[in-house]
Amino acid sequence: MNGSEIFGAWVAVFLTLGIFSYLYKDNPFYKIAEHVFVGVSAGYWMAMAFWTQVQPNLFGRLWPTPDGEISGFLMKSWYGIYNFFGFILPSVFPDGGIDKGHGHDPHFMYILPFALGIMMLLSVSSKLSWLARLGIAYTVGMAAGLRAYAFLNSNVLGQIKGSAVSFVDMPFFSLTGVSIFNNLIILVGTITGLLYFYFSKEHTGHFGKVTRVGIYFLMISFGASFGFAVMGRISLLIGRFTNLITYGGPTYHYASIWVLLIMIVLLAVWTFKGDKKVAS
Amino acid sequence: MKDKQFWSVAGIIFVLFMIYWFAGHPFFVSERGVMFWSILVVGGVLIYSTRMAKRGEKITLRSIPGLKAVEEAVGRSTEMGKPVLYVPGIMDMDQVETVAGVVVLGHVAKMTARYETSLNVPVSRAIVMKAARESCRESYLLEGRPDLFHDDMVHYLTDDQFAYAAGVNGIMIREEPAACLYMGKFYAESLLLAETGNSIGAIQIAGTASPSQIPFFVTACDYTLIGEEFFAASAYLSQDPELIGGVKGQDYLKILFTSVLLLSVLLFSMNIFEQQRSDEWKDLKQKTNLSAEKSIADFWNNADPISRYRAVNRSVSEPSAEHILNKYKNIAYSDLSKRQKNNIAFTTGTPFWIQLPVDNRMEIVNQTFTDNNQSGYDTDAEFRQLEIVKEGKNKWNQMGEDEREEYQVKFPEMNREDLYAEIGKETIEWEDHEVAWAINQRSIPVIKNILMVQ
Amino acid sequence: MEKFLDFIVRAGSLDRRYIFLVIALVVILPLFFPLGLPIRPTTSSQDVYNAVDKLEAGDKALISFEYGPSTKPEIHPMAVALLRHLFQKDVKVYITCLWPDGQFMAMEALEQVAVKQYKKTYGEDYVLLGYRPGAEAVIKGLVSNIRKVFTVDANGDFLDDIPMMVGVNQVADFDYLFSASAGYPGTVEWVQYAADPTGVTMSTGTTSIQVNEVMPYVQSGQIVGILGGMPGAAEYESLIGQAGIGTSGMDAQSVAHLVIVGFIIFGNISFFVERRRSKKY
Amino acid sequence: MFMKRQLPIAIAATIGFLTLFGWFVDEPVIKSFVDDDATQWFDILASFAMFLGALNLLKMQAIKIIKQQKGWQYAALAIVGFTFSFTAGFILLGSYNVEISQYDDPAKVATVLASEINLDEKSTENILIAMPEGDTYTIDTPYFTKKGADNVVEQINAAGGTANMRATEWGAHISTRGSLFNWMFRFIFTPLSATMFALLAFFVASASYRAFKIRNFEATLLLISGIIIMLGRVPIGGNISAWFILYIVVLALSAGVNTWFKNRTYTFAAVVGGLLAVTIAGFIMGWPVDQPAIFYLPVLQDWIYNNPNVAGARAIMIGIGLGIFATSIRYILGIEKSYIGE
Repeated sequence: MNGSEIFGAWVAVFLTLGIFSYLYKDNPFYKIAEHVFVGVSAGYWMAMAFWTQVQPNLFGRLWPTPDGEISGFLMKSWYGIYNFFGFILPSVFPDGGIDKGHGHDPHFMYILPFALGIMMLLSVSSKLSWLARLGIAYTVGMAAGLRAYAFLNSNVLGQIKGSAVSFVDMPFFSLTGVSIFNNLIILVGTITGLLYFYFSKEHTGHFGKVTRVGIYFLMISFGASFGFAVMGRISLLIGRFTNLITYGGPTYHYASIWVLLIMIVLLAVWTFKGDKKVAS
Repeated sequence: MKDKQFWSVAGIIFVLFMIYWFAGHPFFVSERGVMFWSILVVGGVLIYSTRMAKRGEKITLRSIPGLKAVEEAVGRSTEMGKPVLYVPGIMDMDQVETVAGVVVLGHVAKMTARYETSLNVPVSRAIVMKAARESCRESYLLEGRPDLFHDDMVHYLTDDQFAYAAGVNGIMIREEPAACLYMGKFYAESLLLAETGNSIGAIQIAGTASPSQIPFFVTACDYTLIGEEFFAASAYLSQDPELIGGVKGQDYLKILFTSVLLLSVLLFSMNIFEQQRSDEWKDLKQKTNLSAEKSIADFWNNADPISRYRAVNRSVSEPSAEHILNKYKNIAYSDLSKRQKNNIAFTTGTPFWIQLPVDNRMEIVNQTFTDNNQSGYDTDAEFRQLEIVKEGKNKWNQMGEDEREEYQVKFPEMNREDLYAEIGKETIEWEDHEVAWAINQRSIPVIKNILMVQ
Repeated sequence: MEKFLDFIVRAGSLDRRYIFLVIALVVILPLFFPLGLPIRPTTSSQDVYNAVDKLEAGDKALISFEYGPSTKPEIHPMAVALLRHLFQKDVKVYITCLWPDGQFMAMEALEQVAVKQYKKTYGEDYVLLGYRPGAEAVIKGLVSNIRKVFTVDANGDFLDDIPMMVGVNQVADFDYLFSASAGYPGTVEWVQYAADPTGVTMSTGTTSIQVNEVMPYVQSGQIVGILGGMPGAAEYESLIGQAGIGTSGMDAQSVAHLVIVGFIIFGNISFFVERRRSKKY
Repeated sequence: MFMKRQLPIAIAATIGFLTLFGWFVDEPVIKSFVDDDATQWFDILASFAMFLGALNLLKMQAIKIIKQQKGWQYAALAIVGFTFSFTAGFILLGSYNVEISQYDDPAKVATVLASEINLDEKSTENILIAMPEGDTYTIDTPYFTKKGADNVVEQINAAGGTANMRATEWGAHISTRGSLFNWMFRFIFTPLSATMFALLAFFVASASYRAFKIRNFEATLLLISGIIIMLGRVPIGGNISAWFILYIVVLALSAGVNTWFKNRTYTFAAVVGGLLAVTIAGFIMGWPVDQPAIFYLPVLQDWIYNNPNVAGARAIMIGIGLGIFATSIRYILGIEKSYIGE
């Protein structure tokens, strides 16, 4: 257990208790943890995005390591640009091309997303901010096409196929197995639930009664997923507390205990002092 | 596009497509035929109802309480001089819900411009930041108040789900907005936001299509737009005839889907009726029930009263009352009821025919049908050729580049169809196709094969 | 009576923080003093218990640790319970790890069970072979010849100097195989490259999300029993009669659920009293 | 101006048609675009856009500091946090490994190595001896600084072994165990996000306390199905006897009778009659815990989860699928353009 692990444990305990202190009231410890979290996570995802997407998938495809000599004027100038970038940023563009499993000849189609990306960066200046519209338009077009197919296929057709239940040759009532009663519940529930989303007619009169049955089914399914979630969330909390207990052990010089005591003292001082001068 | 122009263009496209279709539709992925025609039908209904609305036909839609409350909420925060907080979800513009969230933001921005309320839009993705800014700037321009708009109304926090939730919680507790609107795609952090919003006493209106988060919004917010209601929000708020027509189209489709659902239930049941009359079904049923009866009888005759009790009631507990134990000791196998025998069949793992799931039963029957008509199956050349080509095509789609070249070299200058046949001939295993042949012989093909969707 | 109703109505508008305090206590206390509420073991946990119970003293069991800090709450309790059961029966325990973090988890578990609780001697009753990179390659190496993969154990002693390693050359020499796994490499690789080829009886413990992914192997009999997530650990702990983090985890969940249901009922009572009161005035 | 207005809509329309109907074209380039490239292009675009987001975040925090607005000290902290993770990601590699290729006398090298890998000298010596020919031994946790790694290399060379320092490749440093970036992930990022996630356990409790009120019939259904699922899935639920639930059902029904008929005698009859009937039935059946099954929580929970819940969820999913398809068609056909300010 070297030094950086122990120091790390103290930092982790401080930040964990800082977030938990939010349950008591908004206080300086929560503000510290929140702002550190926002700052660190912004940088973290930027590094992850660059080193797992931009460098391997974009540059890796535009300038893969060529097998053997580069021939032809076009390729020579293409890799000339690469060497120029390599000169500026040797860590991002190691000489000899990037070998991330994208074959050996450049995918020139990927100049398009590269251009969209550059335009997105240029849109930071208010004069050129319209450049971002092209990137947005591409994203929305792609999203519309892919999601439209996926949702119509799996949500609509898939669910209808699933609801084609049968009422023939099965016991009338049995709680656990397949039965006419259960299938009837599923069919009626699906249809009335679907009609609840009917917009062209006010939900009154007979039609209102049908949609009311629909809401009952929706409410039962909301209650069920709520009850189901409670179990999962509690085990998360158990995980956090066991973690705090291990960091309270001798190998970490009783980090949790010390930090907890100091925090409680400071919080008490801060709350009483707070009555006189409202702290930030 | 005026009407006449629209129909002529649509007609030309249709004719061209028919020519392509009857020219053997090369390059067409025929497995996805069902999806192709459903996209055309669904898209057609939507476009038709949008055009009807554009031509000025009056359409009334039912009221959605959540959407009426949006205007009230903005009004309330103006009175209290507090900002409106708008959260467009945590996902990027590659989710349709986020795009819908930005569109609804445009309408809300019109309201905040009109009421001169301050608007605060923390976002979790940079592209959403740019889109939200464009949308808000346009709304403030349309309301004639460009002076009120400043870029930092829409500001980026972080890409991380929980850091974003922590940051938005911080904004809520410190700026105490009077109205919190959550419109977009959410995951586990939805309850973090909604509970904090509730603790500062703000009006909360949520709209999302993430099925797992709707229950949390329903319990923690004042109003929730559930799934489809959220997508209808932009039509309601803008009252633009084209959008309202679209919503009307969605209603027509609901009726269509309900009728398809009922039709498939009918077809499925009729198919089972039809199979019930086949003699394979009858003697399989008899054979299964006989073996079930025998194994239950064996179990019953040498089981002690407690395990008898447990088997009959499918229970795990031990009956404490003496009189029950005696009762179960004396009951003979013959006077057990049908329900009791079913329960024993479950625990002994030898189900009656009626207890097998329907799909299993139909598959066994079809398999037995092929075994009984083996000669018919072996000589059905037309079916076999069709299956070989289908098999070859499947294998071709799964193949990598190098494998495909191999086959192209082995069978030079061969059109696609024959190439599939060659591949199919090599790789086909006929046992997997026997059930398909039996289904083929039945008069009404199972609806599930019709809806065979990739 | 009136005063009592006043109390209920006032308490009804409970400040959220009391609920938070109660939930915190309900989760922390069982971690220190497990209640051991009765747990009805499922058949899959029972199969694992029976498989281990069949082993006699002196048999050899190979346990593989493939999980890290993030999946520790679900899998570590199982590993601890299993080690307790094995040491209780004086089975010889051999430990390998396919995940780098797995070695730390194994050290922690051995420290708690082998050293402190059962006072077992290293090298005679248990050996930690440690982590080797290579996933399937490591398993294949163990199946053919252990010494090709491990020349030294985690503490740096030569395998030949370790008494219990004498005569143990490959996976087939073991009587039992258990994979505590949270993903890849894990259970599936152990079944495909070790359990199936050598026929050694194998059980596994996985996170609850992974259970249905591994279930086909259990149903086909290639794996004898499976412990699913924290409930699986709690069931195994109740079977060996030693409460651990799994039991306190399930206790915490049971009590937390009861407390939440209690709050809901209490909230409704005060809601009714308030509503009937407002109707009267 | 064409570029600003019409071009974006044209892009959205063409890409929309391409990705929607690309599924039906059996041509490799389009097939690979629809299956993989479309989302890859988006991921690359989103990664570029992240720089904009970070700039905006820094600008907002900087304004707070310059204008000394309330809570500016915390804004400074956010900027410090960002710079730390930015340097760990892009400026400091933070991961330098020490590799030992040969040695003359293993004992001497072991004395230096032992303290580095927290093992006693004897076992370190064995590890060195066990190193197969031509292979190199790498110390498993890398060093944050180049200097740290270098002086270990010098000590080993001084002790007669030959060691060299191998820096982890840029890009691999964010995933190697023991690097500075990995330290930040394990001790700052993971505890914070795991704790924020764990807050949900508290909020689920307070939300259910506040929301599960019998205001109307729907709220009652929400409450009952929530409680049954909650208790049915937890071990303690299995120990609650079906007869206990039966008694509660009798009391609930008589409360209903009371509010329905508002007649004291009916209510009294309902309560006494119900309780009596249940007790007699209990005696006859010998009070088994899990009979009658319909009132036994685990069985009831399973039934609710597999039938009404599935029906409700299915209705919502069909609604969502329809809503998304209709909205996507509007975006592709350019009916709805306000997401880019038209």
